[in-house]
Amino acid sequence: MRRIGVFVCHCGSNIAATVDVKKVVEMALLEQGVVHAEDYPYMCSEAGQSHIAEAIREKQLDGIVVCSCSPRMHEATFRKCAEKNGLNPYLVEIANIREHCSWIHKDMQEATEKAVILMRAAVAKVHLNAPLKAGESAVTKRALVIGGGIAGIQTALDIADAGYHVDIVEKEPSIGGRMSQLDKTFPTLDCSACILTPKMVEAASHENITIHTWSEVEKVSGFVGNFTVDIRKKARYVNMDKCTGCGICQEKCPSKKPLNEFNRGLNNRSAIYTPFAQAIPNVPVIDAAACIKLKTGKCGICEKFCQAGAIDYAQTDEIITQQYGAIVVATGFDTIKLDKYGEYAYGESKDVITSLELERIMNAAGPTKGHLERLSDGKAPKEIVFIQCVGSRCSDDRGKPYCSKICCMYTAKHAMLIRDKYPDTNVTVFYIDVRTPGKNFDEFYRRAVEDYGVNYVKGQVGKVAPQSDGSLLVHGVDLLENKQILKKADMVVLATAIEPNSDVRKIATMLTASIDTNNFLTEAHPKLRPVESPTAGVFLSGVCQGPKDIPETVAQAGAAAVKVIGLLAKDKLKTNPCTAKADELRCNGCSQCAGVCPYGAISYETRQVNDHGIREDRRIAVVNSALCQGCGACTVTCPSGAMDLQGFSNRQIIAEVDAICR
Amino acid sequence: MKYSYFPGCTLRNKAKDLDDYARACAEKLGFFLEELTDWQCCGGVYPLGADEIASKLPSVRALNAAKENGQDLVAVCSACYHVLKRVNDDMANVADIQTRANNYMALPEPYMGETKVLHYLEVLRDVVGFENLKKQVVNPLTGRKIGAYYGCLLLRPSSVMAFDDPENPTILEDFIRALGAEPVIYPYRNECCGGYISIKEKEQAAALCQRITESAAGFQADCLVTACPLCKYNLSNNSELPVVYFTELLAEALGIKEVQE
Amino acid sequence: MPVTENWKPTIVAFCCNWCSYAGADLAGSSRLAYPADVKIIKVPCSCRVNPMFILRAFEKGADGVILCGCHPGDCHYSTGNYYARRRMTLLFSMLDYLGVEDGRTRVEWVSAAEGVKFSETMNSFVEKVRGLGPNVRLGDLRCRN
Amino acid sequence: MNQVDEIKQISGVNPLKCMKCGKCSASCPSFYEMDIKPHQFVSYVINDDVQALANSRSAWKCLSCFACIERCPRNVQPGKLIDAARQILIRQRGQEGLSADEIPALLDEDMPQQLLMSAFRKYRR
Repeated sequence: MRRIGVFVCHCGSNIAATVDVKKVVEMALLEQGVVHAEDYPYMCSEAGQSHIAEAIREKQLDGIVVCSCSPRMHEATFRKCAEKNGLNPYLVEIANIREHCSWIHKDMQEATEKAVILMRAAVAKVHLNAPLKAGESAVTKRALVIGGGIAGIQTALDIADAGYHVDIVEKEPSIGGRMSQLDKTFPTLDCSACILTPKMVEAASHENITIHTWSEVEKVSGFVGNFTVDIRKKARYVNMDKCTGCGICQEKCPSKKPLNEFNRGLNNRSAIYTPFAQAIPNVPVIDAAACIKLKTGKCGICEKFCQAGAIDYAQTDEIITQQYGAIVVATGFDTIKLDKYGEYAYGESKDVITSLELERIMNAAGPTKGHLERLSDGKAPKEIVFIQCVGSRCSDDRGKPYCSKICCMYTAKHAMLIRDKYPDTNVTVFYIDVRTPGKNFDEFYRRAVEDYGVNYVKGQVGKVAPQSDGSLLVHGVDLLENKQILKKADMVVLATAIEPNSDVRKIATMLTASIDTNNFLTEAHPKLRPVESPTAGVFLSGVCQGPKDIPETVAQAGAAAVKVIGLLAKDKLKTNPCTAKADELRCNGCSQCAGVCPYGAISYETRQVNDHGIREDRRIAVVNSALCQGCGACTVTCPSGAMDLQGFSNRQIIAEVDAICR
Repeated sequence: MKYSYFPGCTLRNKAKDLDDYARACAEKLGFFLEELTDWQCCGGVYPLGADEIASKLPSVRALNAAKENGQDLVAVCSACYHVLKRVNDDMANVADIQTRANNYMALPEPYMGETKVLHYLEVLRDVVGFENLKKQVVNPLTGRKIGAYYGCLLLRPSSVMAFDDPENPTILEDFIRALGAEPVIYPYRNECCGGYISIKEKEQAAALCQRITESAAGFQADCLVTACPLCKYNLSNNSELPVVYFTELLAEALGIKEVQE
Repeated sequence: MPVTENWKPTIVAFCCNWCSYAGADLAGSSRLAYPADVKIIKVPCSCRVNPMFILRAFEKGADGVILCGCHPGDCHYSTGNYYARRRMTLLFSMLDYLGVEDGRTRVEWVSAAEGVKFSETMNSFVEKVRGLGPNVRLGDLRCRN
Repeated sequence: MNQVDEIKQISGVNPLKCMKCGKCSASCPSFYEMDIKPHQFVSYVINDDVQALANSRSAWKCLSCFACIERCPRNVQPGKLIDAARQILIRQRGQEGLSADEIPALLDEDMPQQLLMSAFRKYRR
């Protein structure tokens, strides 16, 4: 018989205001095996823990139940406390009487009754808990960063500076990401390329960083400290070692039709291309879908002109397999598609553009060489209308329910830059709210209004109507004046909602990292562990976790790097001891368990078994505890009931069921 | 292919052209419209109130009759189509309306929104096919520039009507193209003509219609095409631009009606 | 067992550690109420739930059993919830055959972000079970000890 | 039932979903005919002032074109509120927006039945 101690936490008034904690203590003492029970205002505090320590010593406890908040919050705290005081940490169970009880019930009697039942279930379970010992696994001292935008670059640089090797996998031909497409950055208006390019160069030249561009993660297996990742290096058709980046191939390439992705499809590029002049690596790729040689076998002009002999039409995709201790997701974002927003005439009129397209138009390397002009007729716009929240803050099925966070600031930036460079161009911004929390952000927006004369109108736009004279009639509303506004504009810019990169769901699935309904990766804790995924060893950097601007992205990238460094600094990791285990007397080696194991953790060996005095060789399932993640699929599949899960055994769960249904 | 057909009140007299040509063209294109016996007026407007039942019953009767015929229900008039489709959606999805309407109706078998409601244009697009229609055209309307006027009722609310993109529809343009004419895209083709308000507020209806027709004319349309008698009435009253029913154009192209110049 | 006015059902909810248990936590921290009749048992994954546990619960007097896991495609262990879904489909149809009505059992996918869904699910499930009254069937079969 | 509950029930609208963006008013073809504007309908209901809404000219000016319903990013559907206000008015006080005496003068020979039907439904019980 176990000697069990029950500790009931008040959590200040969080629990005690709804649950009669004294009553729970009183009822606990009636339970079989409970030799000690007490309540305390904050069990997780130093003082609270010392009460537990004292009881372990004085009452020789060999089982502990803490009735408190969710085990997701403090199970680790109390386990550590037990361990420090000589008790196996797996002899601690938590009864969640806060999130699952006091916070959701109002009636004291009802909540107390439920708390007692939850306490009983935990006591019943702890009677059957076995002391478990965590195994150890080695840590591969190398990190993978998926995505080579500013988030991925910053994370990689910080990890590399700490002395660990980092690989960046980027699906585009160059690193740089969205930030490389931006013209200027708020709130200081410094040029995006001027601050990004040095970081790209630093990453490329860092001895601890390997960059795989034009590459994608294909397969991930393993677990924290020991991931095995297959990376597909897509055929570039250009030998990276030989290419000098002279650019003659791009100049001579006769296939000039493909839309230039880097310029958001606003102009065209050649079939062999580098996305932008400062690309890293400065080695082009051939777009196989557009290359005449690859499609028809004729042409070969780039090869003829390449003095370095770098063109290689025979190149094929290559798979690299590499071990990593940690993986950082930095897959970034894209703007949403606007095909469901016909009322704004995007797609109907060339002069209705997204803000990211405007970035390219404003950029000296963009489709208009930095001149602000209408894409329909090349004329300079005299009247520009910005529409905020296009697809953001929508609870219908057209847009996104969240605020995209960056639009208010970049619109103020665009408006200000236009007014500065083209003072005779009028700018009107239709907004719902102007959201500018951030250092020097609101001041920035006010400057746009007060110093640059940008006309902010509180109200939305219902329709943008392209007129037969080529202008755009904007049907808006001014809610403060209670007037409908008809504004004739030459150009309309839509602050389009952002969404996680479309690849993120695929990547999250490979990593078994959870993802929310908007495809943002979920953090392990929304406040306290914002850069970690709930999946151990997977970290989050940048917009893949939620909308953010550049300073926030860089800050989060650094935070993710610190977490990675903390992990890679360890030589050994403790593994989860709650793994499956087969009872050799019951196992008949049928192999069904291996069939359902997602980790390939189960193998079979023939071993001599002593079954009630009869010795015979039997085929027995063996679980590799380093690979087993403890899901329990095998335990239910096992037809003979031989397989069980330590820490969540059949008997333990049934004991809980019995206690609840008692 | 046979369909139950709900002509609606206006098609019985003021909009006889819409009706006659619809039937004649259907036969030519190989589908048949069997008029429901004893149909009643749909009411012209869909009753928005969540507690309105009685005003939805005529539509439920029509829908149920089509169900008993084992046929999809086709309408030509935008308003009839709108009302029938929305009432049908209520009958399929709103428990309260299902129960109360069925209590009134006391049918042998309760009606639960089983009938599929189609607009004539949907039959052309999804069953006949515009490519196929194009092949059957004998008098292509070559050289004519036609602006499609959708109005409100075919498109909105798109969550129920699911007829076409509510802001950037294409079905009428594809139809116009199939007949050999050139569609004119103009921005107010899905904006309101004033609807029922024109009975009293002539000026408001005039202003709304002028915005529509002037915009279409600005984009060089030489006529407008619509599926709704009320839209046609309002637009014709307030503009020099000719307004025709889509079935008239169809009849011209198929050689059923004399070509109008 | 006669239905009394004060009768309260006993409901066991198996929740996977990664999604649904966290969803229940979120329901708690968002103060989204659901009846106290629901008692949650944490399991690592919905696929850990052996049909035996559910039979045991009914045998011991549970009036309803609900199993919550990650949404299809989102299982922390990739595929566990698919196994759970298949197993439960079979088990529930057998239970229905035995007279433990379909309404007393349910599988629901609740993510860690769906506090609202967790609470709504529990509310609707409890209401359903309350409507069905006490589960006497397995008692009649003399399974109860 | 009080009028606020009544209008919520008839319309099926939850006014709390509104984020006050004004897209309804920007889209409304009857904006200038209305004394209370589409984006204000919601606030009137939230502020328990359904009577003012029912007394307003707006109740008779909505064209039921559903543009506000289609474009509302929060699925509030303000057009349903004004239609419900009209319903309340018609039901409670037997008020009508079109009296029987007016009608003959308004008719013309091209007028489709559809117009009469719709107008009767909208203006009268």
